[in-house]
Amino acid sequence: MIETFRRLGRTPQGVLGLLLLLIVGLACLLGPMVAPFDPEMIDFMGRYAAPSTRHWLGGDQLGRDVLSRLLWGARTTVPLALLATLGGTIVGAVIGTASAFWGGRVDEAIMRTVDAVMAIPGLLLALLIVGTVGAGSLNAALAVAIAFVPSMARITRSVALSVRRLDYVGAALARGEGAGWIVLAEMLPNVVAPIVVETTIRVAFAVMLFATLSFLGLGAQPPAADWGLMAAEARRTLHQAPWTMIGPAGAIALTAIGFNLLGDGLRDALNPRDER
Amino acid sequence: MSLRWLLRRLGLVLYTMLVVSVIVFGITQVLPADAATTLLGENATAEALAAVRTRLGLDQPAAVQYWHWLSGVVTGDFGTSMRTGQPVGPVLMLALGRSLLVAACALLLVVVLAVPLGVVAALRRGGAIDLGAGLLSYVGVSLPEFVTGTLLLMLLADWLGWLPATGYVALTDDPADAVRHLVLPVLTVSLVLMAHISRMVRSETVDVLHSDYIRAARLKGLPPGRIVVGHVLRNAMLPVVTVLALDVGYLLGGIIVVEEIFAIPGIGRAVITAITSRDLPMLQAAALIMAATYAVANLLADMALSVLDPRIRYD
Amino acid sequence: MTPLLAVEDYTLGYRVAGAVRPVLKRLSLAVAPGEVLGLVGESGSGKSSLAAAIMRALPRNAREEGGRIALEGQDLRGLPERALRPIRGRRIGMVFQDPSAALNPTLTIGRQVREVLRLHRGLNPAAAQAEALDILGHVGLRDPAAILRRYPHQVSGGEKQRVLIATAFATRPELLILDEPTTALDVITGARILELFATLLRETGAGALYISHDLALVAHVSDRIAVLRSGRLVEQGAARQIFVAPQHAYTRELADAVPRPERRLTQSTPGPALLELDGIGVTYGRKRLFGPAPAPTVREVSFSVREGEILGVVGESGSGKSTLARALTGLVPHADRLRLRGAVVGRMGRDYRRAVQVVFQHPDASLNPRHTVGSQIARPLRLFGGDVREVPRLLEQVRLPADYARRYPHQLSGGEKQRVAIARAFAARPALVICDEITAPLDVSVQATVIELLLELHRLHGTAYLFITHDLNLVRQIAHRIAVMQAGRLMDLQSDTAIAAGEGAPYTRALIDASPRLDLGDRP
Amino acid sequence: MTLHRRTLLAATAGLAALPHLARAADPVRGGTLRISVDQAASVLNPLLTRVIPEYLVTGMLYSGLTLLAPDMTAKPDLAQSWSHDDALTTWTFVLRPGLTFHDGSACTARDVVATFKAILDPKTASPARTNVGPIDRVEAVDDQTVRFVLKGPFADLPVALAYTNAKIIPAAIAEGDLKQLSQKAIGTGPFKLVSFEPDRRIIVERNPAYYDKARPYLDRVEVLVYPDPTAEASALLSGDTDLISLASASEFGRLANVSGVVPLRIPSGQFLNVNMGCDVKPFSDMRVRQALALTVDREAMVGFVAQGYGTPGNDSPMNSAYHFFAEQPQRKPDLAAAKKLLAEAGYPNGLDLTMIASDVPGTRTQMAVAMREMAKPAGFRINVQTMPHATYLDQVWKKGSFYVGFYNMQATADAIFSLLYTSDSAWNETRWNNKEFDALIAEGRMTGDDAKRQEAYAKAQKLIHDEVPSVIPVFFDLLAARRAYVEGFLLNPRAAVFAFDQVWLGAGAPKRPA
Repeated sequence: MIETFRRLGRTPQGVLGLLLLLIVGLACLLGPMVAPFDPEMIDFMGRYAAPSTRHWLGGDQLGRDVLSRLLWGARTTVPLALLATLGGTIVGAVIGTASAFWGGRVDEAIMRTVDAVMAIPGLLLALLIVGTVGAGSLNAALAVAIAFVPSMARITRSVALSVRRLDYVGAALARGEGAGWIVLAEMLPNVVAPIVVETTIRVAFAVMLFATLSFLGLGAQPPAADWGLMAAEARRTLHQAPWTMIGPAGAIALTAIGFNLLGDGLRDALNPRDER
Repeated sequence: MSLRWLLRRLGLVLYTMLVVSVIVFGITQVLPADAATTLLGENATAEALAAVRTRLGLDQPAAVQYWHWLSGVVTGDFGTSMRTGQPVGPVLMLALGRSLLVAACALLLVVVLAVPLGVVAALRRGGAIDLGAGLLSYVGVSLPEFVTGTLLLMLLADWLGWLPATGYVALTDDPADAVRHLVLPVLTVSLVLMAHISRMVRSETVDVLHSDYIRAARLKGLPPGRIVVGHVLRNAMLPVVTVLALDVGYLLGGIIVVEEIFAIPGIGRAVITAITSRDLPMLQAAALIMAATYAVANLLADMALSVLDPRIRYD
Repeated sequence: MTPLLAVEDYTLGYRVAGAVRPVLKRLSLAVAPGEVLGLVGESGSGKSSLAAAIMRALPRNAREEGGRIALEGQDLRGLPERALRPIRGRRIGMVFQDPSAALNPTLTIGRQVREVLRLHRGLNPAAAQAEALDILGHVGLRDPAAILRRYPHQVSGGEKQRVLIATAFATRPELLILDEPTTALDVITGARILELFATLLRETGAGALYISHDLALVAHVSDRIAVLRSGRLVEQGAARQIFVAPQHAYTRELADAVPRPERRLTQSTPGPALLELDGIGVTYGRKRLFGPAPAPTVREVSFSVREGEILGVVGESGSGKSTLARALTGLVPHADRLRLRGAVVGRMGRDYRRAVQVVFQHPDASLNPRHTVGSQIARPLRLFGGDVREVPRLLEQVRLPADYARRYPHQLSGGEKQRVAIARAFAARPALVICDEITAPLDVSVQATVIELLLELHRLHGTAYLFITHDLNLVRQIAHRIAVMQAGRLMDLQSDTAIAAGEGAPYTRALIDASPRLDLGDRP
Repeated sequence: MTLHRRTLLAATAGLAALPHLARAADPVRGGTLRISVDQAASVLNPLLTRVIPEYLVTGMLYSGLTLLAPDMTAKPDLAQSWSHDDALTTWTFVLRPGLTFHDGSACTARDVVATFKAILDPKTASPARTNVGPIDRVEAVDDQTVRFVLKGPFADLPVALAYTNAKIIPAAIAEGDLKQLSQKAIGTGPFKLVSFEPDRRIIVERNPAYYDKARPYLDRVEVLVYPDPTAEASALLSGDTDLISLASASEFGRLANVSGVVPLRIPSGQFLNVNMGCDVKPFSDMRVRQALALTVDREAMVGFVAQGYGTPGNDSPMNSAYHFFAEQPQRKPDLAAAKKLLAEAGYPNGLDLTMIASDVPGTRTQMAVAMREMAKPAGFRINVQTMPHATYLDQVWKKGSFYVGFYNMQATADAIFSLLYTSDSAWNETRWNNKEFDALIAEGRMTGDDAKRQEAYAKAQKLIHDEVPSVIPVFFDLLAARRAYVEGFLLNPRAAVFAFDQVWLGAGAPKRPA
């Protein structure tokens, strides 16, 4: 763990990613405390306010301070993306590992079905799920999580299969260990590393998928200060106040870039290759 | 690649479509409201609702509805749209054609731009092109399409006036204009893919460059150009083919957004409209077509792979 | 006379994490025209780095810190890439350890052979094809035309290595560098490749640098031998001389570690039958609809292991010997016809699991990287009712310090990991330990200590071993009886005395003949 | 029997009211007009259309007996004249001579009768059923004359018959399979259907057999669907389209500043409201409703929700765009008074409410969010819940007790009141059920005397303003934009009515292949 962090610190992507995510994390923790305004306070005179010393990132169509909304919004946007990705990852990882462990026909059946579900574009699946359970941040998180399950199951399975073939699993089987011990204690800890990399990169996708769902009216709902929703709202008034787009789009991009960089850094740190 | 393999894979495509249809149908059953509600809108009285539901067959048990739909599909009849009353099949074929045009152009762009970019970045590791491509790829995968699309639209259409903003022009109507209208949506939808693929190509190329057989080729005294063209490219492309096919799934999702922004009446718009209007036959068929496109793309990729990579033999 | 190749005072290091790790230290050696210099060293001695340095194919982080590498007096260092191209492949040929990795998997063999011929001999396509047919025929490939049409994965490893050797010689190089060219091959195939190689060298009069970890092998092919240890040249001299009368302690140590069948290490006498196999068969995969049933990997193998017996199982790769090990540990389904101490084994229960333990080939893979050494050794103790406090004792038994219990596998060397795996197997107090190629990935000197350890444990506990290996020399030193497998069948089962007396099936004899032996005469 | 006969009016009536649109030249024939609409025109059957793009399309393909002029009066369409008895219960309409459907068959009184029979049949589920007045039966007097016998007196029948869904279709279809009309159009309108691709493009061409030989001027009209308002505006700016039938407020500003583009804007009775279930707590207490009304800064709301393109509402569904509008004192925000009323109603510590807003149009949510903030200081703690329109229709519409509604202007006071606020209204969302109000509306409908009607409707407006069954904070102006060369296009405050037979292409219009 510490070793991994040390190695991560040596990759430029890892350092940059950690730095970006540190900023995002600080926004999540301290955002509401440092936000200059109430994120929901409407201000007739401040509608479409251009960036100024008072409103650093300008005001939106209801005169709300964009910076304050961004800072508050970090709390819902980022943890929800994390939550959705983690949820999808865990379910996918369990399915994938179990499928790899059982093997044979069970594996075949599970994987064919997973393949079939993967054939539904993630966004479409999310749209259908949100349509069913209703729009909203939590439901969107559920939808994103479900949309992530099949591909995570696939990835985990392929990793787990290679772990399954390793001799320490054979040794455990040979000494008569139970399936539970083997899956949980022998296989899972070794499946985790590549999954962590994949998950990290996926958080970036989750942030974007959330934003897209909000754009289609199915993600976070007004008056939430969700970044994706803010970007979607800003888009509608783009020609009156282009600057309202800068804040949320920038926040989304930085977060996504941060997770992408961290994921790449982790990949290098967990899988040290020769110096290239 | 044996016939048996092909049949088996086609069987899997069918299985995929069956699973997709069951999932989509299942979800539509629990969706709040139905086509009758959305058709009648504020004018829905109890008797009007009942009349419309009878007309659309929505008053029958779910299993019966599904069976009717399925037996129709088997005979090539996808039913009629609950919203417009038009036959679903021909309407969706038109829509699919437009979407595939966008998708194909996007894939082409990816192959023409992202692949060479990735190769050059790998060959000149640490150089300006490598850093530029790296930066581009991070930005490319970090902004949702509706943002990049809007920004491109503002820049290239509204401010610079180089391109028409939105809309769809059929190739048959005015080919030149049609192409001009395609640029923005294709660019938008391919950005993420370009970022993804160029990164992938770069890392695959790097891997191949470090492989023993490339080292061996170099130690046999082969000139670098010959090594890259004759040995590296083909092997670096192999995994890319698979990933490209998997990305078709992502592309289909991206198309939903892009068609919304650029007013392209394709399959993505059909899906959105079908969901909001609870147009079950349309939704079912559109989802099915998307799934089939994905499944067939992957089948084609596997077939291409077996041609490109002699180690792969399907039986 | 100018040596063909002269390495003078050459120092090389790799830059890792900011510091330069030295690899070769002030190395000097020379190859005369037509001479074969054997370069021997254990892993990490820097012998492959030297090959890379000669070929000017060093990795990016390599730092050359002085010295000279000269081909016929011309220093190769500092030559631009363009000037190296006519040297590589033409004046210096190279043959790699793994023929599969040295060929581009997606191009036909023909294309890859013709490519070299056209480049270095200036042949046109038709002439290149004719020449390719000719040289492949010359290295004893039966149907050269067919081979040329095939892709690398469609021909065997031996055939691939023949192709590579033929290609390397086809450009009439002055110097050949051979980096463990037979290690990836089976014993018999390896022996034939060596013969071929010797013939070609004789015919062309080229000089060669032969790199290997296998002393016996190097002694066979080389005129002179240089011994490398941690980047330093320990000793060099005439091939026979260097082992018969080693000047340096390390050389002596190396020579002693080489298994010699005539030096028996086991004196015990086996007891009654412990584990009886009655027609064991293993088939991988399952029958698919419309498909033919897959062929069995192990068929109808019957023999028994006696209490306290060391039973060697030898065979080439793919002979089914490892599958047999997996079957006996219940890792692959098989026709259950086993008797343990006379009792029929149905489902492998706790008693069987306890009595039969296994140690795998790769210590990296057989220890779970996420668990400490201590917890992995403790696991069988927990399972089979041992005392967890025994862990230090078990570690001590395999000659590891007790504080290793807290370490993770990646903090251990290969030999140490294998000791942990052995300790884990003995934690269950087994009656039989299946050793599946456990010495194959280890250096000779490490291998010798592991064997010594195993034998000591054998003396101490009277444990029986099913010792699976491809190294006939090794197994002849320790086994009471030797089973020979080929293509999934048991071909032969002989006592060590019978083998030593020259008895056994023809295949067994062929194996023995192909195993290179270090003949040290009467040296004690 | 008094005969109220109206003469044919000049087709360009109303132009005088908007002098800047005064015509520069005489209409020119020919050309293709490209109109953009903001959503698909899914339904082609004129009896079943429901959204503005559908009205726009069927308005070109079909005609009704009367048509609604921008001043909200009925003008002759298929009927060239009409008369009624003194009791206002029997109305006679005379059709123009020689009317034909697009398929060449004659359009006669029989078709009119069959059409109305279909409209009034609940199985047809036509929105017109509750909007064309209290029709008891329709009879063909002769080929050219139709008699409407009403269940009670109804002064607004000619305007009611101009209802967007009251389009005449052939009797054979009306009596037979109405489904046919989902794919083809057989009407008497100025244009004939060429192709129908609901989500992309609908093309119509000039009907040479149109009853007015001079019109339409255009050879061809293409209706293009742009679901994204930004895209729609960009398309007009780049010249891909010639006319935005209804522009969104957020894009209007940029449309107004480009040369070659003419912004169009008229006040309308289109409004957003917050409906409150007057039959359930806490809204059954009038003081709660009044308190909420007192929190709303309507001027600000016009800015927030309509981007300034609108007028403040005063909690009555009528504004100056309607006949019989009676101005009430404008309700101003008064948080102290609101708090007091709330305390009197038994909520001194404020009130927790959930306001539901559907996602179509987006202004619903915007208003809900703005209202939430405005009402907060008075003690209303409102949780805004948004939902997809389909779910809203299914679960909230007419069932909920606190949600955002959105309505187009209706042609008459009677139409809007008896659509939304009377006890027997079709969409009685508020369940206000005020007998006094019902009586006033009935009075207004039963007399032809404008003075009496003015008085009754004024009282009704005061009543609804005072009792606040729904808060109506804002009226929207209708916005549109055209390229400068598009001539003769007029916005109709009703929003659902267009007159493309009046439009022609002037100088500078691009030549487009037909």
